[in-house]
Amino acid sequence: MTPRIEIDAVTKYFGDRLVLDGVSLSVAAHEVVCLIGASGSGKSTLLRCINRLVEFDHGAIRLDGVPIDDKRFGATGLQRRIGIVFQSYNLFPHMRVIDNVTLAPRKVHGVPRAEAEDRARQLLGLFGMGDHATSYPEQLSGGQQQRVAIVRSLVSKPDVLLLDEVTAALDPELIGEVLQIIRGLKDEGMTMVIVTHEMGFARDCADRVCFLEGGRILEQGPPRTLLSRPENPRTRRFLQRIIDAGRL
Amino acid sequence: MTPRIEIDAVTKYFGDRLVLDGVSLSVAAHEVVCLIGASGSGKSTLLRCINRLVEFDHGAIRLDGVPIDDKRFGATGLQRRIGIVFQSYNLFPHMRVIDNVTLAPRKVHGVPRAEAEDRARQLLGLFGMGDHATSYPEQLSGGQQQRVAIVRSLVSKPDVLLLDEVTAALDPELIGEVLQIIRGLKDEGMTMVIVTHEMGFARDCADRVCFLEGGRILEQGPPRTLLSRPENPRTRRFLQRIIDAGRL
Amino acid sequence: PAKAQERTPQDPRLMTPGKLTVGTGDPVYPPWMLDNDPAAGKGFENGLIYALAEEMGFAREDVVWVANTFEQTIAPGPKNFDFSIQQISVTEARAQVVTFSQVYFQPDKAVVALPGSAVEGAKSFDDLRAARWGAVIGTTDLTYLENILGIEEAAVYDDQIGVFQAMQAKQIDATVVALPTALYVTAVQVPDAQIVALLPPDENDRGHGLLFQFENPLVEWVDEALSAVIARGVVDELKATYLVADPDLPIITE
Amino acid sequence: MSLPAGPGGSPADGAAVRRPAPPRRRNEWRAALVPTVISLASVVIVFGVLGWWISSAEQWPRVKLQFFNPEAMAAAFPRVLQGFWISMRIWLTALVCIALWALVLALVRSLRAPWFTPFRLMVVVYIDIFRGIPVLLLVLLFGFGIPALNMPGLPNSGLFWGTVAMVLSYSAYVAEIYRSGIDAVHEGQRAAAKSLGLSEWQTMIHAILPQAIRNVLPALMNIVVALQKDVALLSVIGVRDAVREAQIYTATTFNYSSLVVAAGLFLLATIPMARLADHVSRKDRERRLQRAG
Amino acid sequence: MSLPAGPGGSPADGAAVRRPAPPRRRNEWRAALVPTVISLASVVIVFGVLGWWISSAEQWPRVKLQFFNPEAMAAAFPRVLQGFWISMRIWLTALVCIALWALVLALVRSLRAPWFTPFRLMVVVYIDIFRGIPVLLLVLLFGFGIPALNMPGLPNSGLFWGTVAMVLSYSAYVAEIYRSGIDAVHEGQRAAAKSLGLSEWQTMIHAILPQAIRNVLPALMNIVVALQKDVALLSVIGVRDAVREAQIYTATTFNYSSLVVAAGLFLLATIPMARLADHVSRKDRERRLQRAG
Ligand SMILES: Nc1ncnc2c1ncn2[C@@H]1O[C@H](COP(=O)(O)OP(=O)(O)OP(=O)(O)O)[C@@H](O)[C@H]1O
Ligand SMILES: Nc1ncnc2c1ncn2[C@@H]1O[C@H](COP(=O)(O)OP(=O)(O)OP(=O)(O)O)[C@@H](O)[C@H]1O
Ligand SMILES: [Mg+2]
Ligand SMILES: [Mg+2]
Repeated sequence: MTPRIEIDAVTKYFGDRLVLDGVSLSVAAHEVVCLIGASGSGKSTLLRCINRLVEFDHGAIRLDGVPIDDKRFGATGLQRRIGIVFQSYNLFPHMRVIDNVTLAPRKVHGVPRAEAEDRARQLLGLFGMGDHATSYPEQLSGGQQQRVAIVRSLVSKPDVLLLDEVTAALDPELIGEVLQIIRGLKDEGMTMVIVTHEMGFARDCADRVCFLEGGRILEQGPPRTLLSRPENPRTRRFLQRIIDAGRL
Repeated sequence: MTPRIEIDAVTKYFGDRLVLDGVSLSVAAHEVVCLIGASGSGKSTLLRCINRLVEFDHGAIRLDGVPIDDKRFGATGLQRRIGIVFQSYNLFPHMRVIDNVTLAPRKVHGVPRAEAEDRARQLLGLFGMGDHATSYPEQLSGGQQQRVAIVRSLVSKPDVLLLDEVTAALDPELIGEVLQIIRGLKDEGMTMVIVTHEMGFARDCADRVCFLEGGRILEQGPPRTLLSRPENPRTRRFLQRIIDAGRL
Repeated sequence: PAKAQERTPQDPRLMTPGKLTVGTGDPVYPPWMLDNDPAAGKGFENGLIYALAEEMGFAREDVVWVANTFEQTIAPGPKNFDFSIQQISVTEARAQVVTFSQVYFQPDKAVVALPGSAVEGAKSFDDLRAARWGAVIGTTDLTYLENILGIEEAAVYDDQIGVFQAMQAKQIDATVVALPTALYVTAVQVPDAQIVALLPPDENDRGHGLLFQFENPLVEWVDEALSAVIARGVVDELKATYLVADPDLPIITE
Repeated sequence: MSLPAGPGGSPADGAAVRRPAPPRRRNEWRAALVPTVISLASVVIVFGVLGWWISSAEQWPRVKLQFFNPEAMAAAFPRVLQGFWISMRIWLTALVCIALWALVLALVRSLRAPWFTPFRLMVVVYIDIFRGIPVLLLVLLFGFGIPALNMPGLPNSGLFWGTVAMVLSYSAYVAEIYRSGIDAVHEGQRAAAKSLGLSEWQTMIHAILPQAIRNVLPALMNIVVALQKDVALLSVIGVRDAVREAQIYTATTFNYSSLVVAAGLFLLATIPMARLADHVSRKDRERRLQRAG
Repeated sequence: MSLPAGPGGSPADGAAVRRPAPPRRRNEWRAALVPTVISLASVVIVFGVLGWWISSAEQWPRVKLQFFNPEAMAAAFPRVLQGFWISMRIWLTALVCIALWALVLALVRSLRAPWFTPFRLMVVVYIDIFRGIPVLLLVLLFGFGIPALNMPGLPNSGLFWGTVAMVLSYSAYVAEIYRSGIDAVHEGQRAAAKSLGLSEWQTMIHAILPQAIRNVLPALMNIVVALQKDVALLSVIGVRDAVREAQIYTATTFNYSSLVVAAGLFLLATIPMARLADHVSRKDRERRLQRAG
């Protein structure tokens, strides 16, 4: 079976700086992969390569065997099938929650407004945000905003969800709330690539954890193995520092 | 002995919203007090009342027995004796690190530039930032920026340091780095009031932990007691949620 | 047939055959035209035009007036008048972009100032040079100040009101204007001001002419009619009616 | 006494004992009263003295007569009002055209695809030139030059071409303002829109521009107000707007009061708009501070 | 195949086996080449056709004669240049005064203490009025009105008072721009400065303003460029700036080429400045992106 996502020796430079150095990774359908690593190791860049927010220089990324820059995806097919949620939510502050969520269906996929809003309200309700459809993002707490961002990326029914440190800006209580939601998505069989610093969550939730450093995947494996008995000394050092900080 | 800081039934409204509801707390010299509590419980507001960033409506706050709005402090005496570090660093982006650090000594306390820079470089060196004196804040990582912010508040040799979620915007590795620095300050006998979500740190470092909710201190005590066997059911619920989020 | 109608009121080369379309300023000033109303026929210039129209065979009501700014009058391209009358002086440079009729009037220049000014009692050009001067843009007054009196730093205003405001604000001492304008201003608009002296004409200033679009073929016809009108003494008559000066004014010549 | 006080000791706010909170301190107003009175008084005194000083000048009646003459104002009013309607019509037309054309310029300058590089350059040159050339010259060049060419198919009206010149010139300014607004929108907003599948164009329209325009509302208001008065530049090509009508009156009567009337009309039109813009900004800011739940 | 690949399986990037990374892909330039050529060509064609069309108009020589006549330009140049120096002197003086006075206005409008409430209100009124009144009227009122009062101790130079009028008017615009820049500085910066013991005044000077001004650089550049040309408004009170000298030439010869000369001089002064401002903004932005260590 072809993997859902196949990353094949992807290299990326920013200017003269090598940020991704021949990364290869394949993610099966319904699999949840967590990317961990120090700041600047290229986690976000890798994630952004997958949905073409960033264009890479060498290598290939395939979705269900089709290169992501293939004409078959058309202008918006890839974005419809791969959703992304950012650390800083990036909701549109000048739009109400419901408009944030229905923007892509209405403008990109041509769904009529009524239909788009129905589906949006249904999803918002599912995530406990039914009452806030007409609020502006700035009137919501961090956790609420992050839930809206997740709904926004789910409303087009993507096959794959990319999550980039979605809990980093939240306080511990809100973190719990958002992680719970991601667990729910996993249970429903969503394929996910998650950049996270929450090792506890990675341990509970991931099928596989990859440790990045200097733009390369230094080590990967099932969370129990990698987080408890890392083989690579650098992985070990990284995890030690996380433990020192009181996480894990 | 008079406590270093004495907060006496302080009440604060924002508009019609009661944010601090008769908070009383005294902090002895060389004591480290951690404030914990949910978002919106008034932790930051309490901290900001102490150095008069926020004016409260009722009650009194005394530093070494002298009310903080006493004329004896003059225009800048209070700020010289109480330093504060913010969650978002709030360094001045248009100034180099060294200028950020020496701004207050030079402009407020009238220290000559050479002298101020000497002391600043010494402190920066102590915190491992000696090489970055002439960088701009935007060129530094979060942990480095936070260290500069701490140096900036220490350069005037305050008696009390207020820290408001200084690690919230950092990734776990950087968190460890900053917490290490705060431990160092504690060892040197600095009096500190710390708002934090890092329960592990609170447990290791605090002499006392206070749990705030709805603008009131619901429970306080030594960390081992309060964090392990909270008496108040609300404290228990709060801690449970933190544990669920994978912290503590 | 078109050729046959030339030099008649039905001349096809006119803006509107059957009408004589005459451009003028917006607003118009006495004594050139009184009451800001060219069609009333009171004033030197509109008086002249009605005499000219009659000479060319137009009825009085066939004269159509169009108001234009100075810029519109001198702009390139098609004009909205057959010719314009607006105290426009004929010069060599201007004749490269518009066409002029023959000169119909050559005004004298007058020095105007408020009482007690620096030019009072001046006897020579040297006395005049010591004063501060101002003039209006688009007139030959400024050229006169520079070329005849040798004033380097004259202030230049948009219109006469600016000149007199500056005088009242003590920013300039005096101005040079065409005598007819001077007469009117001192009589009506700024009664405080007075004509201090008369000045000799500038040989290079050929005097006022009618302004046509460049190479407008009507010029010949109009010139002929204008000669006839001047020969009839109409201009002298109009001068006597509207443009008389006090004969006792001192004249400074050098 | 470095031992911490236990939970039972010292004035801890027990959860069981619940006193009502003292009411909000309401004397903020009273605290502000004294300074308000003092500063208002100082304002009154300063202006009073100034007014007394000016009006006691020997020449004041004459200046007053020439600038603030009620009779002259009344006499000039009908014509100035008539010109004012023309000003307003040109102003509104030009505003719409400027808003759109400047948008095109700003967008071209902000687009990132390599296809647009030379067009970006052209826009930079356009802005430099049209901003640098005096509007007066542009109005003359377009208002007289183009009709003079007598090109078949082009309109011949000086008013039309003069307005075009105003639009071209002002658009250069407004494009720069738009651009600074667009640059200030956070990069994450672009990424979010792109990740939703919006085209670069849709991203601009739906995500970036609405935020950009709010960012630069005060600068845009400046332009709106300035344009209203700069319509007067069209008077060189014969448009009789409010200022021109006032100047005609001034030139005939040697009285500037008509210009004061024109100024009054302009103020009537711009002040409500300025207040509206302030109101929008303030509401925007307030929404940003107020958080639900 | 839902089982994850183990660390040893699949193409994992082992730490031991280290291949050199392929070099950076350098064909970005080549990818942009085709569109660049095409769009440059289209630009050339568009302008070529336009130029050909205009210059083939029957009347083009006449328009050219009156607007782009090299002889007239050469003849007008010395006087226009002389006027240009005057323009520049007034411009620079006014710029400095405007920058300072607008700052005072913006600061008063931004200060928070209750003491300032009535002064804040006064500034709002000031801005509404001075922005709303045509500069022309202000220049006349100040340039002629005040000297005509003949007050002892006050200068009676029209140039002086005209410049004052320009400064008062432009400051209203610039104050609004400053204010929008000040409002955009993050609240945390204020808190940080205050917590360091800086007074409200020092906070403004050292912490807020430097950031505020960077925020609004493009809008400020607009004003700088516009002011240079608006110095020409002083010509109504008799100042012979570049535009006025050009107009004098135009009025005597009926040739507009002198205005084109003036425009050229203005462009020479403003374009380098605009490029400088762009450069500053860009460096600012780049610093923000580039991070050390
Ligand atoms: N747009 C860009 N231009 C230039 N360099 C960039 C850009 N985006 C990222 N980089 C650089 O690429 C490297 C990898 O960045 P990336 O954001 O992928 O790291 P990360 O692993 O997500 O780190 P973090 O945990 O801090 O988010 C960093 O050194 C960063 O400075
Ligand atoms: N300047 C302000 N104006 C109005 N309300 C405010 C202001 N600052 C804070 N508040 C409100 O006061 C309450 C307490 O805020 P505070 O920042 O002290 O909470 P906190 O405990 O620090 O929360 P967090 O963990 O989110 O920082 C909140 O409801 C907040 O919305
Ligand atoms: Mg990242
Ligand atoms: Mg807080």
